[in-house]
Amino acid sequence: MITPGSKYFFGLTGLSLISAILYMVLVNPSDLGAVALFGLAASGALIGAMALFTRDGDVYTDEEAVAVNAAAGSPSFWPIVFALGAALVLTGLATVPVVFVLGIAVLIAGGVEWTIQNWADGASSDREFNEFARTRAISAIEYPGLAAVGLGVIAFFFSRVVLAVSKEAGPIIFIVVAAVILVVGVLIATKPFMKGAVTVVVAVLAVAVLATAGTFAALSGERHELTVAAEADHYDASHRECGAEASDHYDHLANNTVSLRSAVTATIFVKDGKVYAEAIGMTKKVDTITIPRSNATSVMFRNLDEEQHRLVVNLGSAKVATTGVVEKVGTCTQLTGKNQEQVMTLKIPKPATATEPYSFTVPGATGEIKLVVP
Amino acid sequence: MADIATHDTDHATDHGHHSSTGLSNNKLAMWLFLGSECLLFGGLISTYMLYRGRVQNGPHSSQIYDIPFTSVSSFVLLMSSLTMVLAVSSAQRKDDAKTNLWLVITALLGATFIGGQVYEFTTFYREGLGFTTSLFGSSFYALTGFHGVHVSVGVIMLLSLMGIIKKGKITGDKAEVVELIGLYWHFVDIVWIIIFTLVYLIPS
Amino acid sequence: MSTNELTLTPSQSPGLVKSPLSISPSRPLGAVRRPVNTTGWREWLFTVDHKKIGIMYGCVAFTFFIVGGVEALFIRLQLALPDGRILSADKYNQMFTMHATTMIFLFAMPMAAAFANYFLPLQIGARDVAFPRLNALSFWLFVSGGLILNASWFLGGAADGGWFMYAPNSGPVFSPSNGVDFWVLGLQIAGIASLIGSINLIVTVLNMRAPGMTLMKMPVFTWMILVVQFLLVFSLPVITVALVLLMFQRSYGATFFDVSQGADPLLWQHLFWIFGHPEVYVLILPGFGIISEVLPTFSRKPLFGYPFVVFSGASIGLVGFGVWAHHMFASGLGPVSVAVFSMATMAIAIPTGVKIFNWLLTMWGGKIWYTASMKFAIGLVILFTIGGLSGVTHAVAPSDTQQTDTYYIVAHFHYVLFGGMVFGLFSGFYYWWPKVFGKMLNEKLGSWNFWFMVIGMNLTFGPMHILGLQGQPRRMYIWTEARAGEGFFNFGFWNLVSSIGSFVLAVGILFFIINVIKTTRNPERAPLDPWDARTLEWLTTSPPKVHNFDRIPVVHHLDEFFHRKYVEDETTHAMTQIATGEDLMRAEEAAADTGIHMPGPSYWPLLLAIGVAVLGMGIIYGTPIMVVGALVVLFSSFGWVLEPSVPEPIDFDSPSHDGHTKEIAPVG
Amino acid sequence: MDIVNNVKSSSHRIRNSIAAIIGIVVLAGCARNAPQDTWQPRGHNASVINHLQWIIFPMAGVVGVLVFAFAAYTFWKFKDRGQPIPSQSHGKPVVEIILTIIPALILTVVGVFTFRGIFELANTEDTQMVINVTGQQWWWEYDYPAQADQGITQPIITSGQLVIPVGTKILLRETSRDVIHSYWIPALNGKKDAVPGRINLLRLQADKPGIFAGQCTEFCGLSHANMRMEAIALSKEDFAKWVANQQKDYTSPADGSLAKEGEGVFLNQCIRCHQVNGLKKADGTPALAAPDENVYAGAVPNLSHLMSRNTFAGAKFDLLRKSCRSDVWDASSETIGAKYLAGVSESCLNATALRAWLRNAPAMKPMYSDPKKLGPSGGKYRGMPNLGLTETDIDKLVAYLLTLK
Amino acid sequence: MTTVTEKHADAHEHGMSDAGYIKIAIILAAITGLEVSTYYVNFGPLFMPALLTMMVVKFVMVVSYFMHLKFDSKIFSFLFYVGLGLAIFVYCMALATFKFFIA
Repeated sequence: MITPGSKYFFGLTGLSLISAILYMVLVNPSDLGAVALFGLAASGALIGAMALFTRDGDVYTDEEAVAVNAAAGSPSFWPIVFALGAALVLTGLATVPVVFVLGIAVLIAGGVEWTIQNWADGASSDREFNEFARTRAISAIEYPGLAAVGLGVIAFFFSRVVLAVSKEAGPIIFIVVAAVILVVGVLIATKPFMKGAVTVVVAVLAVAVLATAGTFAALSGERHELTVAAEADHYDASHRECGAEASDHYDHLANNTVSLRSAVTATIFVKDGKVYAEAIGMTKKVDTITIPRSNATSVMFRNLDEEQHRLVVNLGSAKVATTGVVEKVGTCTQLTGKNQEQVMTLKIPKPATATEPYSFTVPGATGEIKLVVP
Repeated sequence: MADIATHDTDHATDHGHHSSTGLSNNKLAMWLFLGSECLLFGGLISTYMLYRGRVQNGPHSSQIYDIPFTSVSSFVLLMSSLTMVLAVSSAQRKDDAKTNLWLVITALLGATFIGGQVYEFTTFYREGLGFTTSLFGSSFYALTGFHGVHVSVGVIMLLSLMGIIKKGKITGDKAEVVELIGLYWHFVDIVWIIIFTLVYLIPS
Repeated sequence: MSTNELTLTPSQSPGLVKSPLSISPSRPLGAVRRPVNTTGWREWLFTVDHKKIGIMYGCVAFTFFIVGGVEALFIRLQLALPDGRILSADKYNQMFTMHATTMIFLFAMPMAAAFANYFLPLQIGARDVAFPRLNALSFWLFVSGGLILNASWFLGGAADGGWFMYAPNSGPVFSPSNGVDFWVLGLQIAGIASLIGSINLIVTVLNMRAPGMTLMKMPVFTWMILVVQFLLVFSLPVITVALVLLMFQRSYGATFFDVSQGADPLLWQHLFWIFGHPEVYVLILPGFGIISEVLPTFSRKPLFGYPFVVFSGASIGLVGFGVWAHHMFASGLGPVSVAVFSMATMAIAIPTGVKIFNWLLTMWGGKIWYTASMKFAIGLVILFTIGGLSGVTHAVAPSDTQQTDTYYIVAHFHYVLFGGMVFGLFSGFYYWWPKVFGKMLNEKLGSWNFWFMVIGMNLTFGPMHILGLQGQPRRMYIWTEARAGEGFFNFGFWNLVSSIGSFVLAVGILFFIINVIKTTRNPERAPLDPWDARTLEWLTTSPPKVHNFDRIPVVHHLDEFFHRKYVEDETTHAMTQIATGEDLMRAEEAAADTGIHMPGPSYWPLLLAIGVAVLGMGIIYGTPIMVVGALVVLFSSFGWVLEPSVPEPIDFDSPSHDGHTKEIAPVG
Repeated sequence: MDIVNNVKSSSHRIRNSIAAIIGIVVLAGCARNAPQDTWQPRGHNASVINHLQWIIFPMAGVVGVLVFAFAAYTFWKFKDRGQPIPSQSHGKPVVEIILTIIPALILTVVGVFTFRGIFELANTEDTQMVINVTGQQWWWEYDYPAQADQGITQPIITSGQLVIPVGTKILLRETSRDVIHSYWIPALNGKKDAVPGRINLLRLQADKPGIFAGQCTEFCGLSHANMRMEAIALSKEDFAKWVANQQKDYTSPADGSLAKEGEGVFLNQCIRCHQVNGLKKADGTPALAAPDENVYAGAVPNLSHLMSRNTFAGAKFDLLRKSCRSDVWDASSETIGAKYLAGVSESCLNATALRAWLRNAPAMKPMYSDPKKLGPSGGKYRGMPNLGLTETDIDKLVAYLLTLK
Repeated sequence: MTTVTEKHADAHEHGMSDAGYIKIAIILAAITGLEVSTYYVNFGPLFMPALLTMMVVKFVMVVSYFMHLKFDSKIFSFLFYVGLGLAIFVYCMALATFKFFIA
């Protein structure tokens, strides 16, 4: 089964593998030389496999008299696909990497199909048999490949359309598309006139509409709010506003419950406008919470007050490296409503100094809990 | 990966063998696989449930979820279950044309669902929720992404199956193959039924 | 061993119909042709025969057993004296991680799979497993998983986080080499292999039993394997989730175990042990199954309380899913959880006890024949009892907080796993060797093998009880004189004893290898039924024919084979022999079925396994490799689907002039 | 309540009688000096566990002996002596059921004791003193929050050796900065993992003054074997002295002394990571260490009052030379307090180990501190690197460190 | 294929008619609508139990009817529900140790 041609290439693979390993052991494992030798081995293996696969390009037949390529010459559009791939690769080089990758994919697909087609054409003098050989060799990748391309095309174009329209229109378009698919299905299934040519027309039309809409949408870009959201980065820590009032982004639809209870070192309560705290293992209420330096430690904030509150931790002040301005350091939870809770995880790398002690406060409530970092 | 493998139908040993339970080997294997998948998705859902409220950076779930859109997504996937079951019953009636039709419709609905997920992930990402942003982000994308991969594998199987039926290259009992893929598809749907409720509708 | 033994003589092929194609060129398809006509190494590479796959599983698993054993010897060498200098801290950590991983995932599980693959279809009277190609896929995936795991030794260092790989120590910062990535991928792939294998075997047991073989007439080995496969089907997805989370964290920056983001490291522990505890029973139950065949055979009595043994096995399996947190008693679960899991853990001791009593009562009143196989089986009963009792001592959660993560635990699970599982497997080697290879292992060498192993095992692991109770923690690359203590119980003496014991143990294993080599060279054939055995696998030639049984047996009894040989006197209950194994075999051959079709060999399982391995490597070495892997996976899985399980005529050589084909499969 | 007491007293009786028989055998060979023995409780919590061990181990032993005796008899009695093939009986359900019930009963009894033990050990209600314990690769940090009723007015921070007063119910609040560790002083209690992001509670109580050894028992990476610790129980008076010493202000060495030069070296090198409370820079401002900029976990041992401890580098090395060490470790419970409080004098200093550590720390204890391999941790060390100090620098530093009493 | 599978195919005649499937789908769609309405309408204390119930009903309907479990062999139900039951058991236990269910 191993053809003579492939033997040479496999031999080359083996040799270069051995020399690569020797090179790695004796000379330098991370050197370019090793990479080159491995590359040689890989290409040897690849060409060897191709040689094996195409029987060194030979035709075996019982009828020795029949000309080798008696059945050859079936028309093929794979060269065109191959050329298209090459064009895309060149375009991609000049423009965007996506096109380049796409081009490579098309190039490989066209190349493989072309090779297999040629190989099958030379398999025997019987065209029917040659087609059988071609399918056996290639259909295992054609089916899933085409299916994957189909999925990709629909998902890509459809998502471009929904990304381009407004947030409210998205679900409507989605439901319309789904309904159309369903209705067309039902029509074809139940109405006798929806047969043959009509279905093809419907399918072609649907693909055309989707592709056109999708291309337009992709070119026009995503809807404005998304671009703004991406640029503004609403949820960046720098947007945190820790006052008593609700902030624009940070408190928008604030998160009101958490499931971190097993991991909090202390719980800070606000009740009737007053702040107090309990710590794990301590039987009495505490006015100081000690947490280890540089250790991610969670503190729970539970609001037992009628009004909304947030927990703020004050960590002294520091010079901002970029501007040189001294600013207050600290962070806060979102506003939480009555009987609701949030967790704040702190990792404080510097111990508190006497001049600016750390503390927890709740804007709009009295009292503070001291925070000690030894 | 395991999906594909377990789908494969080895009929050989049906030959010349009785079957002790009178049931098909393939269906038994498929149901076992689905039973096993329950623990896979259970693990991912539990991870999400544990981590859903843990946000140090970036948005919380309630700040970015687009319930109307996801509702439509869920509806579409649910309807694809209907078309799938219609494909199965057509296959059992040996009606190749209708089987293929419903397979394609199911695949189309599945593909738009995936399109919807691409849309959803893109908007979330634009609004500041990346895979590495927070525990919520990691566990959300891991869970829904795993589900999305399952749907995608399903769509590829449906479309390929359609092609294979058309070319008459199916190995084994056609109706049963359609039914097996149907079981997988419905399973993906019921996982989404759970995800839709536990992840989207119940706030963290 | 010679492959000739498994090759059938060419014969007429009634299954071969005329090709639909008018012209059949002689070798038109090149590599695309199916490997129907294989000999030599191809016969093994592309086989889907459960027996060949079983043998390959066994060989590969035994190789890994030796690898893991050498790792263990390094560990003991390092710890023989205080402040050992054989290994660096880093190498030591890799050593114990890989020792455990190798022994569990690359030796114990696949060796059990080897026995299951080979004997399960034979014991239930089937011609193959339900999905022969999936079976091959399982094997090749296991091989790729094993190779990936061990490749890490040469690619920057093996995993160093312990086989439990607790987060966050397994994270990218704390374990910076690629070792953990290889570990994750290796286990993931080996896990998929086991999952596929388990689905396959469950379907086989449920659907392929011989007529008359109800579930309660199945041999206990088959029952235990069935329970194990259910454990695997439902526990492997859990570790899959854990490994996926860890992989996402390490390779793609996810935050699952990043404490500064608020993550809880105990999530990993739960996921790991939800899998990990059923895994313990996955390891031990095949051993139980083997000796439940061996003890009755050599006591000449049926298993005492068959239904109780079966149900205790099943209940061990079920309760095994509810005790995982006893591995986490020290991790701060809170008293309620600890109490619940502590009680559940004690409960699981009950069915285990039932099994031990039943084995002893099987021997009670018997006619015990002390062969090597029987000695190993008895060794299991005794050593497992010791391990079980020390297990009860740490079901008591407060007591466990003194013992967990000390050498006491190491002693416990080595008594359970080495004394239990490994002794069971060796018992199986001696019992079934004549069946698989048609030759008897030498009993005398077997005896040496047994006594060296049993003495070595107790010398190695016995002292670890003392070391643990004296406070020597596990996983320490050195121990120090300062904490060793003085007097009879000091670390120094017992560590040295343990290290010496490990070499005695190694000599015991060496005796086995010598025995195998000697047996292979010995031309003498084994008798058909050397042990006067009881179950269906003996109702065929040794080694069995490709199609296993000349005709599918019809089953009337538990221990069908025995009851075909003996009749019981109604009044005295005395047993009289009416036939020998040879007599039965002649009857079978005379009434052989004709036209048996066996599934053809296939390239796809091997190719698919390679594709999965390449896909996995892509996670470490970059997306392009992943894409290539994914393409191979797609290609081979669809190639598989499109390939009929029985080869098409075009795949065979055209009939030669004497009218015979070289086709292996169709017989009769 | 009565029932509980009865059970308790009967358990004591069982325990005592079994202890009398088996205990003699075991204790005869028992190590005189076995620092991590799990069978020598020195405080309440460990005793609770020990009671349970004395129930379950003898029970397991008795069951084992019975089973083995039965097995041995079976092996001998039913050997093949040419007897006929026995009748093929498939077992007796009555026997099976009895053999199921007996272990179930035994385990129920054990279960009751276990249940009580678990909840007794989990009790933290009557805690008298709280200490935060933080694990880090490969050492332990202890910080004592201010607790006026224990005489601690300012937070105390130390490492390696945990100092506790006897007869006091101490609560350890354990956590970790990096990976999971496990705190285990066998003589005082079972182990409890220090899990990052979690606070795990562990109660300790020592009956008498003494030094109790322990070891990290959750695998925590490269130098897991080198992560040791000790608990030092002091009488209440001695503990008050220890607290007073820890809260003492920093005094700079006398000008012109070798130690003063050492302070300079310290301010040059060590201060990048190691804090000494009260130490001031040359310009008079407080010298603040910034371990978070150099070390991945963001903290290193605080060296204030270093010489009041007896060990360093994760308790791997002794600060006392051998004879001085055994003087402290082997001291009776009456004298140990004074000996421990004496700290490390120049004559007792284990200078070899300390100098070797300063010369090249990674050679002494495996750590991730090779500057070339810090990629994954963002260029930060995970252990003390080789600082390339000269021998004179080391002389000066040792002299300085000796002043940190 | 052999007669075995033909017999097996007959077993599916116990399934439903296409109209039946459509009916089930309509019910499922209606429940989904109801589920979505909880987002807009305040259900008060009923919110959680109502949602979970609807989820379970949908799940069971798809499994029983679309996946034929109701009409098929009990062995299939056993295999699937054992997996499902174990999943619910172990993960709820695990989440319980994280005090997930304590409000």
